[in-house]
Amino acid sequence: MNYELPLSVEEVENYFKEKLEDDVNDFKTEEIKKGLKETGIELIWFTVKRERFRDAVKALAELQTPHLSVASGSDMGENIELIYHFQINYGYPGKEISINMKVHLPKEDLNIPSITDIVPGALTTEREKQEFLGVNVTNIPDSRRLWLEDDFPKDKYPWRWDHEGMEEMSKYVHSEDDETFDKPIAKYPRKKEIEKKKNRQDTMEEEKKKEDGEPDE
Amino acid sequence: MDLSKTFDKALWVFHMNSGSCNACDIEIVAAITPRYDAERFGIKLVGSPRHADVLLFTGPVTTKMKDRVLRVYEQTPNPKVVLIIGNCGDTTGVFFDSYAIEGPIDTLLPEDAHIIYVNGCPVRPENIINGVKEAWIYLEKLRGDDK
Amino acid sequence: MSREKDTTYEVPIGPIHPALKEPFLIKFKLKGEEIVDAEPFPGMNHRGIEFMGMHRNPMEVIPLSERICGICSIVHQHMFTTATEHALSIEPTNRARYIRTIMCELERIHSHILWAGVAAHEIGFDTHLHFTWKIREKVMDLLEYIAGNRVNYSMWTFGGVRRDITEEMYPKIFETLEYYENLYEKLEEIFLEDPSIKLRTRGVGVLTKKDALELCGVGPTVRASGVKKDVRIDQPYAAYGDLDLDYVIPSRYGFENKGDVFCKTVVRLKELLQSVDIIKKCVEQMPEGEITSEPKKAALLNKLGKSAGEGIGRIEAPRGEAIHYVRLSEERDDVDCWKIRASTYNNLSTYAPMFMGEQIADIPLIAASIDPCIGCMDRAEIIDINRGEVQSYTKEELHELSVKKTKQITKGGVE
Amino acid sequence: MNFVLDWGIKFVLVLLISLIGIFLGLLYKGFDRKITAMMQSRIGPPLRQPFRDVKKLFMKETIIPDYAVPWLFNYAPIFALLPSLVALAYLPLGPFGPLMDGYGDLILLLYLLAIPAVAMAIGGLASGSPYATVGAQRELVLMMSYELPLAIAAVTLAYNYETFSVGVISSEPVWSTVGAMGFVGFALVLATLLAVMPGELSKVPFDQAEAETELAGGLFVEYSGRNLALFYIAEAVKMIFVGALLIALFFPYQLSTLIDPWISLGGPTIPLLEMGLWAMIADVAFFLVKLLVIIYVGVSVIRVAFARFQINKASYFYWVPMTIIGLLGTLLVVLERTGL
Amino acid sequence: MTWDTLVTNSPTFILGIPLLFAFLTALSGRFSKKIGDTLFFIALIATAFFVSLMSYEVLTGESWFYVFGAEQPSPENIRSFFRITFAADGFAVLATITIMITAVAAGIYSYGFMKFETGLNKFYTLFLLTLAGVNGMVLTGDLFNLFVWFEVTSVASCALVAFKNYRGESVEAALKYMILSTVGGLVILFSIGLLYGQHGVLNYALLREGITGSFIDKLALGLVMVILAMKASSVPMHMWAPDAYGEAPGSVTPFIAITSLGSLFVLFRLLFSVFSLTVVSGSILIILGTLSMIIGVSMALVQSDLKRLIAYLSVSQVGYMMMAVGVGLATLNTGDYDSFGELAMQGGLFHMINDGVYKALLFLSAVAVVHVTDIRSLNDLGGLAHKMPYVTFFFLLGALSIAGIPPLSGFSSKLLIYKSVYLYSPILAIVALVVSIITLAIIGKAFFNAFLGPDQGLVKRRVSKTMLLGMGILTVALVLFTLFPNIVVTEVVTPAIDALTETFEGVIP
Amino acid sequence: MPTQTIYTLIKQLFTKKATNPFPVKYTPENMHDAAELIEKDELEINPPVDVPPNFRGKLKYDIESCIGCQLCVKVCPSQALVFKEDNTVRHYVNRCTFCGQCVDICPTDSFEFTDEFLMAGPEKLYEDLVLNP
Ligand code: SF4
Ligand code: SF4
Ligand code: SF4
Ligand code: SF4
Ligand code: SF4
Ligand code: SF4
Ligand code: SF4
Ligand code: SF4
Repeated sequence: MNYELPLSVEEVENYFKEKLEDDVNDFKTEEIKKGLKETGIELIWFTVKRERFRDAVKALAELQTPHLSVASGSDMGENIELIYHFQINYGYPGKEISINMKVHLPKEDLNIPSITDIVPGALTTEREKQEFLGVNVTNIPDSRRLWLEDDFPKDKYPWRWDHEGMEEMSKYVHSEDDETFDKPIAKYPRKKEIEKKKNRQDTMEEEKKKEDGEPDE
Repeated sequence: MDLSKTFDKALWVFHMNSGSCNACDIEIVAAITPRYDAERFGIKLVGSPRHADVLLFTGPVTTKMKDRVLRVYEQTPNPKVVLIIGNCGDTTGVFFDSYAIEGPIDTLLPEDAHIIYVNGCPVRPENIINGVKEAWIYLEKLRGDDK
Repeated sequence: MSREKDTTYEVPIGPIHPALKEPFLIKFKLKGEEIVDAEPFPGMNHRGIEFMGMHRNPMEVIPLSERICGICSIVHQHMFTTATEHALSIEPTNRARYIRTIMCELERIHSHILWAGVAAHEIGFDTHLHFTWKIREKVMDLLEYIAGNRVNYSMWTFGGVRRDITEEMYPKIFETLEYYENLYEKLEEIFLEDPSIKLRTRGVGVLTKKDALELCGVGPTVRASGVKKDVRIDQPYAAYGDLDLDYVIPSRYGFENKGDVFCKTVVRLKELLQSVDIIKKCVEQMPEGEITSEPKKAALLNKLGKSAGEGIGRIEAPRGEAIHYVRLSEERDDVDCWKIRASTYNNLSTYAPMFMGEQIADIPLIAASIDPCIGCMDRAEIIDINRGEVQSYTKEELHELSVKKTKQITKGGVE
Repeated sequence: MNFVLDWGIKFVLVLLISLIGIFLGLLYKGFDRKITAMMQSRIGPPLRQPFRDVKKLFMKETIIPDYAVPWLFNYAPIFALLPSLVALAYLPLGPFGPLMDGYGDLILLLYLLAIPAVAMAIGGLASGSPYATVGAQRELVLMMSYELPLAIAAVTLAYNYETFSVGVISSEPVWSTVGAMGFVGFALVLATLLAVMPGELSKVPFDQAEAETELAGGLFVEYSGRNLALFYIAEAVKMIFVGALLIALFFPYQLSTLIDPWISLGGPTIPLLEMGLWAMIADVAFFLVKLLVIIYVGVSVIRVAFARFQINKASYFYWVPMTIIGLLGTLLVVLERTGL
Repeated sequence: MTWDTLVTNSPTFILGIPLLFAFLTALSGRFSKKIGDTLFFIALIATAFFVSLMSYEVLTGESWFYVFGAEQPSPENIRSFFRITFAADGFAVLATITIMITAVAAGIYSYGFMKFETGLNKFYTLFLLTLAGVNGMVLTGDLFNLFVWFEVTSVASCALVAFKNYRGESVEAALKYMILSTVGGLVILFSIGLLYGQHGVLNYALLREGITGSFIDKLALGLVMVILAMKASSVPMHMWAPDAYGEAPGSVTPFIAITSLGSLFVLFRLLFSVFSLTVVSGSILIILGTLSMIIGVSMALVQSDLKRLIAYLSVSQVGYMMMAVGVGLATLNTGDYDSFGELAMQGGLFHMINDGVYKALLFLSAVAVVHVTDIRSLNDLGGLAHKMPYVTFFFLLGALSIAGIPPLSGFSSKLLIYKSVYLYSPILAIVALVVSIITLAIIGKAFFNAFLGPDQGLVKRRVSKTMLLGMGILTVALVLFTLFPNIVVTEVVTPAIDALTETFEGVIP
Repeated sequence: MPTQTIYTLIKQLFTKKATNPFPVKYTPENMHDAAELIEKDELEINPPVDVPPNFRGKLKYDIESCIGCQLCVKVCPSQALVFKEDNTVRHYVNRCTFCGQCVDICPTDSFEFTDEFLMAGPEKLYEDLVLNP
């Protein structure tokens, strides 16, 4: 089939099914209508097998320079789900489609190939996934820490739910309150401008009320 | 510390964001622009802590900024006053339970630091000027000028 | 003189630097006055907001999300609420959509004016900083009038907004819009015609269209290079679908799509005008009705704790596309997964091609040209797409590079 | 003995002039800040703000950074200030002729103008900060740049009067020594000098060396307290110096002589100075007004109406357009003098 | 031997003592190092003594001619006499003083500097030979004699350049220098031949009478001028200088500079005393001088080697002198001479003596830097001020002086130049002013690179006391010139000018 | 030449300034004296720029009407509200984000915004900053 921009949701779905056959599944398309004119926006979600993930991105890159918004990731219990949020059809008013590719990584084997060679802008988000989820991005050109400081514990990942220890690491600055609460110190001599201002406003309001009181009609 | 009267009337200010949400920071900039014009009190934003008399700290101090906050404090010549702008600098405010927060700022600074807290989230530019005014009063008290 | 020195030396700009209002570190390698290499280390500001959000309930997250960044605090609120609405299939009312649009555009006005002022300040033109910020106060007043505070508006809630824009507010809105329409000419005169500004902005910090596309840049930064990307048009949210908008790119106004700072200025100024139009239209078309579809807060709180789903909020912030991904689960009251992606996150990688070969004097201006907001950023890499490889340095290499002339930086320098 | 007495008196007078110079410098700096603020639609600081700033800076701790070379770091501010103060003694100030005359004058003044820049550069370099280093390099580059048009202007004037003595040059306004062509020539020379003025004083658009947004204060990043105050004063005095120099070279008019045909300002004659009291007061006031105008035109307005140039463009500005204008002026003057 | 005899014969001693001791130190190598050192210092001090003796006599009394060989020439036998004439006049005094200050400083400095080198006695010999040669060049009043001294200087200084002959670059530089010098000597010999053939005399005074400005005269003059200008490292024949300066053993670098200065002295003497206005106009000198100034300074702009940088700066300083003296020459015998020509001459010659001092100071402190760190490139240096405060101070003083910062001596002489040449042509003054400022910037930058910044631990050894003393002597001289420029100008420079413009008038020595 | 700019600037020199001279135009000699004078109403101060009618300033807490339902505590993003054993809440002004979620959710409208926003002082916790301590 010949795919020409702008694609429709069905075309996108077909395109991926054609290219990757059984390795993509769980297609879910959404259309959300917004505003008075009920203009719809379209999203498409699907899962791709990790082994074919790069092929999927490559396939996407054949259509249009892919715009990778971000990759989000979450701990789903037994596996970790990465969602790559791509956009396609940008530049065509109202036609843009969000393509959300999900990849599931089992907790025992958290490897995912890097796509920085296809989408140079993906590096930031890949590095981020490494440090926050403990995912290992293979062939990543730069695997340094991105956000966390260098001496952040190596085995702690803030976005994982199966980890002990993040709770201790995060300070609970406000928590000591009820028991250890000291009386606040004596009132610091404040100046009068606030009251003054209040008075001024009150008088203004009164005036206004007076004005309002006189019915217009 | 030698705090003559002139000191409060020529305050040079160094602004440092240690992880705030920028709202207070833009309000600080707003305070020097025409509507509020802090320069009429001799307040001047300077580019180096070495020139500063007043440090405006905002933000709950992220882990990565902690050392720099302290360094800036040390680099500033005495006498100096710290103005903590915004609730997130004062108590860490809305960012109270993160692994990446070291604050609040006043717990990091030495005991004898002169700190004025300016509350608000964000603080209005007038409140920043008000904070400077409080700093004056504070300094006058320190000197014993308040009778 | 200095140009003849053939060794390069390193100057770190930031994280505390007058040109950057937020903590943000870029290390520059210089040859004389010329930049031969730049590596940004953003993210001094990492507060772990996503982590905090994942430990609070959605209602608590709304004010938190607005404090990701206070420059245009509506953006993250908007995205978080729309993402959650998407996840739970809550429909905001149409009136709320219009109010949201108005607020977004008001914020765009304030943000672009702010940017213009900062850019002028970076090139040492404080007069225009004062001028632009003076006129910015007008929209700040209006925002305060509508939302009750100058920054951090707290307007959003699930299913709508929390404050209405009523008839009696219209005069003030129209007055403000008129004020900007009248001043627009003057702004254009200052920023597009003043010779000394032109001298500083023309041909500086060029981003080619190819680079812009490959590096996934967003917002005015890439529109100045002629890339047509604008979520408001591509994938309309709020009430944007009802307004016929067109991409603001320089070639539409008879300029070349060069991608330099000048073009970025053009784009931002023209967007300012576009925003004024949008607000006018919105106010005129605003439908009657409730401002929120979920007026009962306590019930809503209950509902949020019990439902599950995932959703995306994606909007065009003043600095470009930004996106939130939210997942809620039934077991936990708190947000299950929250991913924030602000505009600067993507735009930072466009620094590399923009900085190469420019002068120190242009650093602040170019840095400001993407209108960086560092709140959610930590570090980015310089990607040299000409060579197709990522220029990254190990710590050792970096250290070695800075042994000589930069010993002072590690300790004595004012950072 | 006479010699000693003579020099003693001169020394006291130089001291006096220095004090007056510092006072005026700070006052005019206050004026500059105030008027700048007003042009930006702000209220601005009170006129006395610079005095407060200086007083405060003197009170502050003076930090010497670890990487600095202490003696150079500490002496640089003094050497930035002294030349400007000394230079004032070589300039006619209002009704008073130059205190010291006949020591090379204009050339000496040019050098005295250059020394503060060098002292600042050395001080900046001695502080060991990378920002200061870049700043100092820029200062040197800038100095090399504006010195060319400056030299052209000075030599043209000297050529016209056949002397470098400022005393002689200021005794007769240039405009009346030449015909139409020379007049135009000198107008061009004046234009170059006005363009050099902000460069000399490191004001926008030529404040690259201390560009706050680029270099966090550049040369002065590491300076604090007393040293910074000295630099601050030096800058202020330099402003007076450059202003007074321009007045001496191009507008040495005295109010009393200007209005003499109509009103004669007599008043009791002051011994030693041999001039009428009222005339002197009028002339001093007139001088201050001229200074005000020069600073307003040459510093304040330019400062608010321009953006900072990039350093290479600033160099270009001085080396090419300004040099050409200056040389054109010289050419016209030479043509007129040689009678062609 | 009475005092008078000593005085009258002082030129002989000035030349003879170094020659004799050169021989002695060479011999002393067989015995002990101590003896060599002692002899060397005796020679230096004795020579200095006689220089001061001669200077005192000339400046307070009369100049005289010291003649070897036939006592009283008469117009008839003049052509056949074998005579060597030395002119002990104001100009010679100026030149020898300049040379001696540097020589003494460099000698003392070398003692500390070369302590650990082998074959020090050879070094002493060469040093003394060069000293004798240069002094001979400036004292002589006879062309052939000039050639002899020229050759002595060349050979000795070539050997000095190659002294550290275990270094390849030294030998290469020495070779270049050697070739140039030899060719130079031959060319001088050739032009001497030309002149002798024409006029049958070589004595300056007699030559001057004979010279008519024929083509041959002009050719001879041109050739001599070219060679001397080359030795003086004027543009466009300045290429050799940076190499030689860069490669010579540290302590003699200023001495090589002094041979250049010596050549310049000789050049001026020849131009004024022999050829005078009959053949040459000052404009050539002015043009060469201006070019030297500009090219020297712009080449210095791109140097990263400290010594080469100073070498190029010295090229541009030579330009000042040539320009100023050129203006003097150009206006000689016209009304302008009185109005500004003489002033220009004063400036030019005063600048020479100043230049001799501050250049030596700069070279010596630069050498000290290289000696201490083993680093020559400015890019690698830094932070020396922390460990070497004295050297920093000396360098700064020299630097400010070369840049002509008031009130240092460099300013006084440059001031005289500015104040005069603008009347000749305003452009010259502008160029001079601007070059001066650029010099300031360059030297300021060099100063920063080498001395300022954080301490980088580059200092490997200490600067010995004698080295400091050597620099100290120069500093004292510099300070004296700074404090009493008027005295120097009236007492030393003016007689020199008088000697240049008036001597040999009607006298046949 | 940026003549237009210069013209505007010179015009602004003479037009009314945009500055709101809060609290006084220039620094007074002694703040304390000035403050006292203000208190005695002998010195006029310039009020801040007017706040809009429903400005979100410092909160006002009506302890009487509170029923202790804790809904506000649940929605407070910064834990500025702490539930006390006596069935009331303590409010820390210096933690508050002034988001107003508590105002919205409170079934009895015990919380209310005031338009006070001038809060600064040298102590971290003084009475003004804690409601119902
Ligand atoms: S106090 Fe509030 S508004 Fe201010 S920086 Fe902190 S979070 Fe932002
Ligand atoms: S676009 Fe930038 S400034 Fe605006 S809210 Fe987002 S992060 Fe903040
Ligand atoms: S108890 Fe249930 S019904 Fe009542 S307000 Fe709360 S959520 Fe709503
Ligand atoms: S990028 Fe900056 S401005 Fe934008 S949301 Fe993040 S912090 Fe705020
Ligand atoms: S970078 Fe992301 S995780 Fe870090 S504070 Fe910002 S939003 Fe939160
Ligand atoms: S509204 Fe009534 S039922 Fe609901 S929490 Fe409050 S007191 Fe309880
Ligand atoms: S306004 Fe917001 S932050 Fe403040 S107490 Fe209420 S809910 Fe908490
Ligand atoms: S929601 Fe209202 S009634 Fe309930 S605890 Fe809070 S303040 Fe009291």
